[in-house]
Amino acid sequence: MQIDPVVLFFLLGLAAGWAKSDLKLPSALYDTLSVFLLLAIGIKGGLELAKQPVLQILPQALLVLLMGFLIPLLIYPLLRWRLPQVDAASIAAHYGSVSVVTYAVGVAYLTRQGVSFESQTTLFLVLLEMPALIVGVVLARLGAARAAGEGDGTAVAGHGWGKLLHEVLLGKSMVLLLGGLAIGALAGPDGIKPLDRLYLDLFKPVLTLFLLEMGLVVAGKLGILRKQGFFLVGIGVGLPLALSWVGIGFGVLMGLSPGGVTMLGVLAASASYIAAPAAMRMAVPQANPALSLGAALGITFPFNLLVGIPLYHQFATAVTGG
Amino acid sequence: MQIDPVVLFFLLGLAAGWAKSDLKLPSALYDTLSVFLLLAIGIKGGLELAKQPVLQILPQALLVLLMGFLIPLLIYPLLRWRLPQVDAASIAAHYGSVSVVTYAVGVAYLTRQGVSFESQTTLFLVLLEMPALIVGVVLARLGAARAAGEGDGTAVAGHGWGKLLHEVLLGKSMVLLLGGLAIGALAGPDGIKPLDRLYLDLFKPVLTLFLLEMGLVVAGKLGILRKQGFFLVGIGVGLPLALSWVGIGFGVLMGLSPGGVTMLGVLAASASYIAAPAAMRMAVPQANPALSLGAALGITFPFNLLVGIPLYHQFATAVTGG
Amino acid sequence: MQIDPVVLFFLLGLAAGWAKSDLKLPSALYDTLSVFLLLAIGIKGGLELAKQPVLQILPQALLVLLMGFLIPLLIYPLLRWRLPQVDAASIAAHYGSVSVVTYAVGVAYLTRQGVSFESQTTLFLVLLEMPALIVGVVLARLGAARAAGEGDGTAVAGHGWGKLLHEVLLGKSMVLLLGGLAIGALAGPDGIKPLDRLYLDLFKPVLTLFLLEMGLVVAGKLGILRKQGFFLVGIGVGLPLALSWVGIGFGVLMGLSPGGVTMLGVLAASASYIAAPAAMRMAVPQANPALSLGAALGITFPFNLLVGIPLYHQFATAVTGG
Amino acid sequence: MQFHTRTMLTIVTEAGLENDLVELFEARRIRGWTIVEARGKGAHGEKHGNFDANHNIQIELIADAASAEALAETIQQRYGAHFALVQWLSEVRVLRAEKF
Amino acid sequence: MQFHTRTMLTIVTEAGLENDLVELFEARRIRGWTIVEARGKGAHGEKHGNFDANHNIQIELIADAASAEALAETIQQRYGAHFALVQWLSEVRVLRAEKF
Amino acid sequence: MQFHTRTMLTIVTEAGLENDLVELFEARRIRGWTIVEARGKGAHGEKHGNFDANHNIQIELIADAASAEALAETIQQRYGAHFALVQWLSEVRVLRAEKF
Ligand SMILES: Nc1ncnc2c1ncn2[C@@H]1O[C@H](COP(=O)(O)O)[C@@H](O)[C@H]1O
Ligand SMILES: Nc1ncnc2c1ncn2[C@@H]1O[C@H](COP(=O)(O)O)[C@@H](O)[C@H]1O
Ligand SMILES: Nc1ncnc2c1ncn2[C@@H]1O[C@H](COP(=O)(O)O)[C@@H](O)[C@H]1O
Ligand code: NA
Ligand code: NA
Ligand code: NA
Repeated sequence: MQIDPVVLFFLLGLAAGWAKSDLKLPSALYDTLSVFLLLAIGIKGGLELAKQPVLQILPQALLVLLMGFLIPLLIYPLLRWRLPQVDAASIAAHYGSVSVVTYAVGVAYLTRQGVSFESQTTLFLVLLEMPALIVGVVLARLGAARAAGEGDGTAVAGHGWGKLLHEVLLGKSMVLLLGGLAIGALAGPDGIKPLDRLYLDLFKPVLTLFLLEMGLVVAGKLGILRKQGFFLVGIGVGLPLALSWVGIGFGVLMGLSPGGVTMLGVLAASASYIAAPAAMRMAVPQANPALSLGAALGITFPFNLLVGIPLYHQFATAVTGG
Repeated sequence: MQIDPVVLFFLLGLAAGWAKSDLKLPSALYDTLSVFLLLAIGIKGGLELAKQPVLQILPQALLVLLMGFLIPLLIYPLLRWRLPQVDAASIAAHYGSVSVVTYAVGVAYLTRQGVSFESQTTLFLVLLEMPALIVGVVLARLGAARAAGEGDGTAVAGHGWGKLLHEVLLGKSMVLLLGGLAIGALAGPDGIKPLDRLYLDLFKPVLTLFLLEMGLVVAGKLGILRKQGFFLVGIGVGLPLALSWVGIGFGVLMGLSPGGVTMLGVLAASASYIAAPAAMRMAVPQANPALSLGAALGITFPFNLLVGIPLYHQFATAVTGG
Repeated sequence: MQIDPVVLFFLLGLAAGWAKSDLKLPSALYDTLSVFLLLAIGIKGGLELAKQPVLQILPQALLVLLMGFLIPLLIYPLLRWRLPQVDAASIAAHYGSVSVVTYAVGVAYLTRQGVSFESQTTLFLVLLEMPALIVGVVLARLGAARAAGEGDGTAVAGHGWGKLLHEVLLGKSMVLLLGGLAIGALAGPDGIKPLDRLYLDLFKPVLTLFLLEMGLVVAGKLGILRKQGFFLVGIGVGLPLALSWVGIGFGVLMGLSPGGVTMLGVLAASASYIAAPAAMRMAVPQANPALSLGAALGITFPFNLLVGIPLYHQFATAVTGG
Repeated sequence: MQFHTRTMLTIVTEAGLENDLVELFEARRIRGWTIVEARGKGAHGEKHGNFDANHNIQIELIADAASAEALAETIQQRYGAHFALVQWLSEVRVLRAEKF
Repeated sequence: MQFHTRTMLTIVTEAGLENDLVELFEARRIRGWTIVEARGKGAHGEKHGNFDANHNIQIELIADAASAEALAETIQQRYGAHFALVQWLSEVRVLRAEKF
Repeated sequence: MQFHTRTMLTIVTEAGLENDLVELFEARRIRGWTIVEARGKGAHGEKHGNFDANHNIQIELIADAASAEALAETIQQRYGAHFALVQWLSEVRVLRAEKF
């Protein structure tokens, strides 16, 4: 099996960062690429949604939301076994939420393999972004309040609920994904056609630049691995493996095709490293961000890219008999 | 009538900014996109110019220049009715000059409607950028000098004439538009062909990103509307409506096609929010930039995008009987 | 003979900078474009390399390396005639190394002329980047050590050898060129195909933006020309003319086609203005960077673009009788 | 013209706190401040600035000594425990004292 | 080595004034300065820095006390009335006093 | 809370020296610093910041007076002769003196 070139760019970034090359991409490029990827994914999803009757997707959408709330609740007790409440809650939020780039690489992988999948997976991506963040914050604050004997912990330790909800709902990724969905759905294939040269044709090539940057960023996280190595690797490999089965289970339950089941496995196994860190930092500042980001970005992200995605595809094929 | 997707991106930006989302595009992206748009428009104009005998366009060009000098002189007395001299002069300069992005959205609109228009409108765009700025500065300085009893007002209150002319003539937009024109004319269709993948094919998709950013910027201007609301809305809607007819009149005078008349209406109705603010800030620092930019960018720009362009097209069709 | 439009963009930038226009490209764009160009060139080279048996290129590769070590040794004594040791060594390093953009413009020129050339020239580009830097540093340090009577010159005057080698080998351009080569070779034409829309189709158009920026940068160097005018112009025109013949000689020796000989002439005649200045600044801080960069970027780069490349092609055609 | 002594509070902290801090300034009726992007290293590790949630800002704010000190203390209490944060005060001389 | 006392003038103002100010520095034979991009808020509203004409720069400039004060006054007179502008002076100690 | 007097060393120099300086700080057990991108003009000409090797950084570093002075001297000796470099010291007051 040949490796996808987009993954090679990730490895190049990783190697350059690891060898302490002076290669650096401007942060404006990183921001631009992520705006582009989020919009492009949203638009693609919107185009597909426009084709389907909404009522038909509704049950699936509800199941996906359920999964989003469930995953952090499943992980949290496991993590509590070794971690303080705030850190367990924060990591639960990271792994309950999803990684847009992992999703994009999953799409590239299946496309390359010639495997089709349901178009509503983009909608699932959007739906999964938020619920785990809410659960994570609740878990952390319940803990903090109990610890502080119902003290003023909440006020001091982070944003109030209103602000927090605002931040999560109107975070960059939600706005661009949902905005893209809406534009795609409203404009339809004819309206979007003149934009295809950018949002469709350049999607995969632009992903290569993004992954180059991600490789450099992940290389910068290797420091923490040396310190917290074993434990982080355990979390960073164990959680996606386990969670992929949760996703696969839900996918089968929804009656998705093998490709769709794979994508739900990928989504469940992926961990957020953009929306979750930002939200958790403000909601649960007591948690150590190096821990959650180290696991999600330093281990799980490369693991999913290099090993996980093909593996979940095999799992899904085996289970669905597809 | 279906809304053009490029306008949907503007609305997305507007909504995100209005809801105080943390969505932000890097300023380097904004700068890059505007360099791209200016060059692309210039090149396209240059290609078309190369096809036509210069002498044939000359009379039209002179009429356009006349219009550029005339418009601020028409507006100024109206504005003086309520505003101090410096502000009236500054707003006159903004509305006499033109908005490149409004022009681009106008082009997208007509193209989508399948309406053709004269290729020299790009040249008109270039010609209209400057005259109003000169008139605006003269009006402001005459006023300031009179007010100061021929005092040292000019020296203290802004740049000298030489510097000012340099700034306007060699401002970014002039240089890129004229440079693009020259490159397009010199290289010709064969020379430019290898560049089409960027400057032609990606023009409209890139415009979407630019309009997303403009939506965010305009949302940031809503604050001033709350304070100066009625008056600004009056200016920001009334002026383009009135000026579109000036443009349409000149277009008919020049014997343009309905599409060409529409584009001249769009140009006349559009207000500069890049070249004019920069020039007026240095030339007439006493003027309140929030006022002119609030009207030009906060009201007129979205008004033209959402309502004005289709409207001027209807006006032009009615007038030309086309 | 018509001028290539990519060169027109350079001239536009030069004119704008010279006239002190306020046109400025964001530095993030410059960084992004150079990452893109280096990767694209590397990938293209890698694709071609994958087609050829390695052993067949090996002798050519060794000859090219030899040329890379030789050129600075040839120039150094000439420069010593007028310059202090450190400056002679630094300039020797700049002219021994190569300019990626000059290479790209050379490729564009030959492509436009319909002249084919050996695909391994990309590899030659990569191989030529480094040797001259090593020779330059050795020459400068030998001199400095002798001057300081074997003092602590090295420690004070710049980085140690280990650090320096690390810097040169893992400099941005080496990493991206080599990384691109590896990705192209590993992924092969089928793997790279989905990326063509960016790395192939947009290569030349993106080069135009890069050259616009280079024009602006070169215009900023005109100041030093006024001071050091004659001498710098002598170096900046004389060296590439002379060196082009070294490259042409080696090209003939290797039995390349007329196009390949031209490209080797272009590589030899080009002077590094990215890798060399960075390396020399750290290795030989006593050298005056304005001198070497003024010659390499202020004179030689535009000379090669405007005059050199077509000239070397004529030389090569004459010599090979092609 | 005359120069007047005022106190400048400089705050280096995580970029994510900007909105919160600005709200605090406004609540305290602070009339102006200046922000620059920064990176750095401290007890909370390196802040490279190359990845979203991981860069600093540096805020400079001129006020009278009492306001500046009180503000620094509030910020220290509210954010010092869990956020990357360093603050310092220095003496400056300004024209137009009424602005601060 | 020895440290010498000098005065640092810091100027926060609209980016559009940069060329003018640099000309003024050169006319006054100021030998060096440092510029960083900035944003901020003051009497002239917010300067976000996300749109062309709307961001600040912060200039730091070390000189002897008399030059720095005179420069600040000139700048205040010339630009203070209509431009976003805040300036402050502070004491610094430098090596190589002959540079300033 | 109480404020404690410390010394701030500010270094403006070529961006290429960043890694070297950070190594030096770490060797001296300096516990924190802040870096912002800068441009400027000085004896070594203009540093526009628009081209790779040609921009400055400004480093701020709070420490006790003796460490700051010693550090400034080392940097001056090591890089002063050939690199664009300006340094200055100033007095600041900090909370949590144990951090510096
Ligand atoms: N000694 C110091 N001098 C200057 N800046 C510092 C110092 N220590 C920390 N900083 C800055 O303050 C930020 C937060 O510090 P900390 O809370 O110690 O991680 C760091 O990222 C640095 O940018
Ligand atoms: N009190 C202050 N402390 C620090 N910076 C300030 C202060 N007031 C204003 N500024 C900065 O100076 C700029 C111009 O101020 P102003 O003229 O008051 O609008 C603002 O945009 C801020 O960046
Ligand atoms: N008098 C000064 N005040 C503030 N910054 C300065 C001054 N002189 C030089 N600089 C800064 O320090 C850098 C190096 O100075 P130099 O070594 O004199 O070229 C310059 O590029 C400026 O950014
Ligand atoms: Na997940
Ligand atoms: Na107009
Ligand atoms: Na060479």
